Amino acid sequence: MSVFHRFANPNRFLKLTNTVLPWVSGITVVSLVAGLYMAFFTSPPDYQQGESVRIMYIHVPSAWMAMFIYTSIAIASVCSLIWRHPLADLAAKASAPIGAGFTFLALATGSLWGKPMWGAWWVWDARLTSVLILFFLYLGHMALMNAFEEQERGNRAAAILAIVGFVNIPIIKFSVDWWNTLHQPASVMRADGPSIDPSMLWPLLIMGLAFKFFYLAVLLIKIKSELIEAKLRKYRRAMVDSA
Amino acid sequence: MGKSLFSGENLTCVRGGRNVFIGLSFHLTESSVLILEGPNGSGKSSLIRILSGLLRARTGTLTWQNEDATNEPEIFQKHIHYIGHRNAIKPVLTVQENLSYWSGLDQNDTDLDKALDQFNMLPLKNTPANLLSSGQSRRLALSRLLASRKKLWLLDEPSVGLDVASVKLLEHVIDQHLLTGGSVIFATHSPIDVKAPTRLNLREYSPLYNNALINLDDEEECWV
Amino acid sequence: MGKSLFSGENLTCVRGGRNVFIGLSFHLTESSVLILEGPNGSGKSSLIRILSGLLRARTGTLTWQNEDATNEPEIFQKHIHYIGHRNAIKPVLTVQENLSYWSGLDQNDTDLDKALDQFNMLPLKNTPANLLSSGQSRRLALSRLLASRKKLWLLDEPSVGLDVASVKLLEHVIDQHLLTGGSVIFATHSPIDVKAPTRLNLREYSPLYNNALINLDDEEECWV
Amino acid sequence: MDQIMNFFSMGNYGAYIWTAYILTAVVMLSLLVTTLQRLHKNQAELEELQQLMESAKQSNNKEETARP
Amino acid sequence: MNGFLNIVSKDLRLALRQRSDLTMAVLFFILTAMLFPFGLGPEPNLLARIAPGIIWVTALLSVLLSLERIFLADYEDGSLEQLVLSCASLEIAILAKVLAHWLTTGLPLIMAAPLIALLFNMDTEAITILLIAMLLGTPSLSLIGAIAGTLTLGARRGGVLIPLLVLPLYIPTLIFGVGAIDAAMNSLEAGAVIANARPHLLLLGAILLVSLLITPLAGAAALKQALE
Amino acid sequence: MNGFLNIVSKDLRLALRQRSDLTMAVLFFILTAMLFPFGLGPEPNLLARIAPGIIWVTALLSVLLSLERIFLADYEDGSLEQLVLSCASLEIAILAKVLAHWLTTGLPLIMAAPLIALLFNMDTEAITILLIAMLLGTPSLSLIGAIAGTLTLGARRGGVLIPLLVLPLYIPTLIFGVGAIDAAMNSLEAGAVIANARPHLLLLGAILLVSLLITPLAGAAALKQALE
Ligand code: HEM
Ligand SMILES: Nc1ncnc2c1ncn2[C@@H]1O[C@H](COP(=O)(O)OP(=O)(O)OP(=O)(O)O)[C@@H](O)[C@H]1O
Ligand SMILES: Nc1ncnc2c1ncn2[C@@H]1O[C@H](COP(=O)(O)OP(=O)(O)OP(=O)(O)O)[C@@H](O)[C@H]1O
Ligand SMILES: [Mg+2]
Ligand SMILES: [Mg+2]
Repeated sequence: MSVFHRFANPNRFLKLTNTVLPWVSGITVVSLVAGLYMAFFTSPPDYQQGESVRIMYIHVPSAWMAMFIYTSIAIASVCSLIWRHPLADLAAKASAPIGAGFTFLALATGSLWGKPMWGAWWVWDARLTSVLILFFLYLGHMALMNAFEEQERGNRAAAILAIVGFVNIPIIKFSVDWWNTLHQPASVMRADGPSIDPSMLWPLLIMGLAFKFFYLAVLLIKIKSELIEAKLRKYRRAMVDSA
Repeated sequence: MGKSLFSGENLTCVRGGRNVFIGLSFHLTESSVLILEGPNGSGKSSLIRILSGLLRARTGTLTWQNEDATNEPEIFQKHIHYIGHRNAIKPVLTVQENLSYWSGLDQNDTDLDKALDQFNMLPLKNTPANLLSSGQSRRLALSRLLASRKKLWLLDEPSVGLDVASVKLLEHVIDQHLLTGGSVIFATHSPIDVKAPTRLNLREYSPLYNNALINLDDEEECWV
Repeated sequence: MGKSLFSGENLTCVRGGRNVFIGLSFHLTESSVLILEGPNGSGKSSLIRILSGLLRARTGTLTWQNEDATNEPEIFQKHIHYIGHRNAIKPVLTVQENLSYWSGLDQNDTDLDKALDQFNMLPLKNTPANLLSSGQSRRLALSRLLASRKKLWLLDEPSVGLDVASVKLLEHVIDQHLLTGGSVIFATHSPIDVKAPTRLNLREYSPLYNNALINLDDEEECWV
Repeated sequence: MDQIMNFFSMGNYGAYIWTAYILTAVVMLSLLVTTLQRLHKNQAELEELQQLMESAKQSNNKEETARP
Repeated sequence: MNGFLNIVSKDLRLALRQRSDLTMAVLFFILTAMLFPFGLGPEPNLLARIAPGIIWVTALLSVLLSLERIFLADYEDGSLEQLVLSCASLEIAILAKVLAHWLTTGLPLIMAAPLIALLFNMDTEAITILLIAMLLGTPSLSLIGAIAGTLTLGARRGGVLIPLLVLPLYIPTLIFGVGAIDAAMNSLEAGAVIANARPHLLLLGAILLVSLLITPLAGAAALKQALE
Repeated sequence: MNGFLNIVSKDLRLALRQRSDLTMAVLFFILTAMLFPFGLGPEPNLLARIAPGIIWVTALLSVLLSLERIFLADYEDGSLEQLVLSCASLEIAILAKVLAHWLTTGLPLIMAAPLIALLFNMDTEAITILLIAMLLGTPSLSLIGAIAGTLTLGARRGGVLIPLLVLPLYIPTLIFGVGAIDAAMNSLEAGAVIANARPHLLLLGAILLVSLLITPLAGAAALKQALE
């Protein structure tokens, strides 16, 4: 609660953003370059999948982000509904398009990987299906948020939807365990530690880090932009009122 | 003055990102009437919705019978009856069915007939509601007040569409309610004649009409 | 008295299988006002709908500028502007768009601004219509009168929800319309102050209030 | 030269791999670029509006001082 | 409890008065299901093979189209405000409205389903399982749909949003609903029919329980904010 | 002619303004089409076999749901009276409104169809024929639907009646639309694809011509009596 209210003031939040943003951007760029270099030059081809395994270094981080961002939105939504803190609404609103983008990437890169591996662009198995549902949930969330004349109502409605839709996340995560599917079971995020060779694990983790910081950077910029827009709206209203 | 029933301190209402009113206070004692006045858009309907618990005030406190009810509108919600601009009438049901549904009374309860009679609606008892004229619909909505027996009535422009005789009926019904210990808050633009009303003009609390309030919100933190 | 504009002889209206009014006649000259009065359910709204051509009278004749228009409502329909109980406002459009959509004028036409200004709605020009208070919506509906330039205005309780200042604006607008040769028929329960109105009380034509009429329809063939 | 060709063909998976990477780049870049564009637009508008309000205030003040 | 029955009976009476509310979903269900034989050709085996899918998808769409009805009319004429103010518990009120919706939409669909199933050459055992699955599944459709119905109240074009919000959430019901019947149809011995379908039916029941829990909470929150 | 373009452009502008009008049909189309794989199971061969039928039925339903829009809003807000009074020829006006409807409903459907076809594993030649068939068929859907749209104006619950009136009339379009693609998919030699599909396409064209003739006449008559 108190941590929350430390940033309750938009000006203080803007100041914080301005100091943090260069660092976040820096980490993004460095880890992205390092990750890409390792993905293409130091990691070996897979003994089964050959060179095509290099798609993994973007597919898996994208899929992680798709779920991570949705989870963040759900958490922000809970905060928004309980404490009615505007920062939570702004974060949810700014996150949704980024999450939708990564979900799309997970789907697209998955398809591009599936064609050579499984011989089909798309199969209707549980993992793929639940990710597709996630994509629609993102779209529904964005549409609902913008469907009202009053932004506040849109925020609240979208928050409720985000929380209801959260049931999908465990389904995505555990679909590979609950149903037998074509898709790989988890090999990194497992209870008993990763079962993947370090030469492939490291680039994967570094790319994951890069994607997370990319999200953070874009998120901060978006929130900043929204804050300025709020200020603009207020000024305009004041001008109309006083006229 | 009687016992305090319902009061608000320093209420501020924000709708659609705009301050509707700022720093409004009111006080209602038992068995009394509060009339809300003010030009269009000054926030009468908004205040009534806040008092019904449907809308939350941005700041300020509400007190019901000396109990703080700012964050628990349920405390007073069960003691009020709200009638807004819309009549909540189902066109396919008859007048009687419409009334019995919302009052929770049985169809054959004689109280229903009494309530209808007070607003001179008894002859229309079995008419489907889609055949009612605008004034008749309003009278049907008003007769719910009598069937529901709540302590505080919140009425938003109750006399809209009523002819002169029906306004008289309304005034009589309000006076009766006061005699039995009830209270009433209503907003209106046309005169409704009741005993010893307190009046609250919302003009002075509305930034739309009171320029002194416009700059007040400049310093406030703005998020949305 | 001026030239005859619109008149009706012996009009009878049946709605929902009931006689609403029987044997009603009226006469409207150019540049004049006819005020319809009468208690709830006496048929003011029904008469106005007949005069707008939306509803047909069961019997009787309508004459527009000495031309029989009983069976061809198109004759007068293009000269009238009707505003009923409902404001016919599209909530997704802004105030300005709502006005231009109905009046057929271009968005940027200065006439729109003038019309809005006459009802003091100019500051709300770009507000989405679902954020309007009840009186503001009514004023938006009324400002269509000015944007559409029709000869005869048919208004059903135009002052509902208007504050005192806005009723003044409405009176001014009606007076202006009379000066430019227009005419107005309106129904109302609350006083609206206009120059030299003719009044028609529907009470005496309504079987609901005038017992002498009740037996009249007994003899008639009833089919419905 | 051969090495470069080899690198790009990626053991015959080149088409899939490069499409995937290019698609990722496009999506991430467009997310970034649209956000930045919006930010710059808003910043510019804010500055403009603030200047406008400043000048309005100043002219107001002048009027007030001129009046008495 | 009294309030609950009161709401249910009033909604039922309303639906009976405007008869078309009742017939609309069933009519749409039957007509749409009959399109498929025209679109796919009259091979009996193919039709029987895809019948469960077609019936479920069509039922889903029929429910979808009636969702707007649950709360919108009440919202527009002001009844919803009265409901919120007069009810002891908003959650109970929502459950009552959903029950009324199911009785006027889901139940007629279930009664029409055997007819369609026969047209598609489904055998009796499969039809039994179909009915059980629909009995378990259609209430979830009404429940989940009610959330979307409350969330879109007052939205610029609520009707368009509802399919986008609701269809993704309907997919699990669809999958297990069809799964139960497919399992029944694929079991060779007569005795194994129920055994094979059981896991799917249990999952349908689980979905029903979860939505019974979530809908009142989410719906109440959504209704409150819609009336602000 | 000027009046024609005027009406078309005004309707298009309104649709663009309320963007959801435009997206509604396509969105419904895509979402509904995706339901079938969930309902029918993931066998690629089966999906490819029934894809034409599914795509056509779904397109039909999407058009159906947007039919009420063509005239109802205009009827309720009085613009229809203006239209009738101001137009030289009511028949032309109706054609203009139908064209606007097709541009905002049928055309987006055609653009979305290849995506769905790919998800269903249809091959490229079949997709080409699908597109040609839809180009010929969807205008007929709009035209025939417009008649139902005018006939149900002023009916107490027009929305319910429309499916009942329209679906039977849509069946020929559905049959030949699917027939064209099935013929293309079953032709063994590459060159025979078009030749096989041709009779079906010609019949689709004939339906289009007939409805182009009938709709303005029937629609104008229905409109006049609706406004009485
Ligand atoms: C459109 C198709 C696909 C989708 C939607 C998809 C989705 C996902 C998701 C959501 C994850 C994250 C799982 C987690 O963190 O637990 C994931 C991980 C993974 N995917 Fe895919 N995938 C697709 C296709 C493929 C294909 C074709 C392959 C390879 C043949 C593949 C290989 C992997 C691998 C190796 C992981 C990492 C698993 C782990 O280490 O936890 N995916 N995918
Ligand atoms: N649903 C809403 N959402 C956002 N703003 C609203 C809403 N309803 C009203 N407002 C705004 O709140 C202000 C006050 O409205 P309100 O309805 O309380 O006024 P009122 O005093 O009742 O006016 P009237 O006399 O016209 O009924 C208006 O300026 C209006 O623009
Ligand atoms: N749509 C309708 N169908 C059938 N009967 C109707 C309809 N609308 C009104 N009536 C009946 O016609 C009678 C006259 O109604 P009308 O609305 O004309 O009265 P009014 O004089 O305008 O009353 P108010 O002052 O309440 O507006 C009423 O008794 C009513 O029952
Ligand atoms: Mg009000
Ligand atoms: Mg009236």
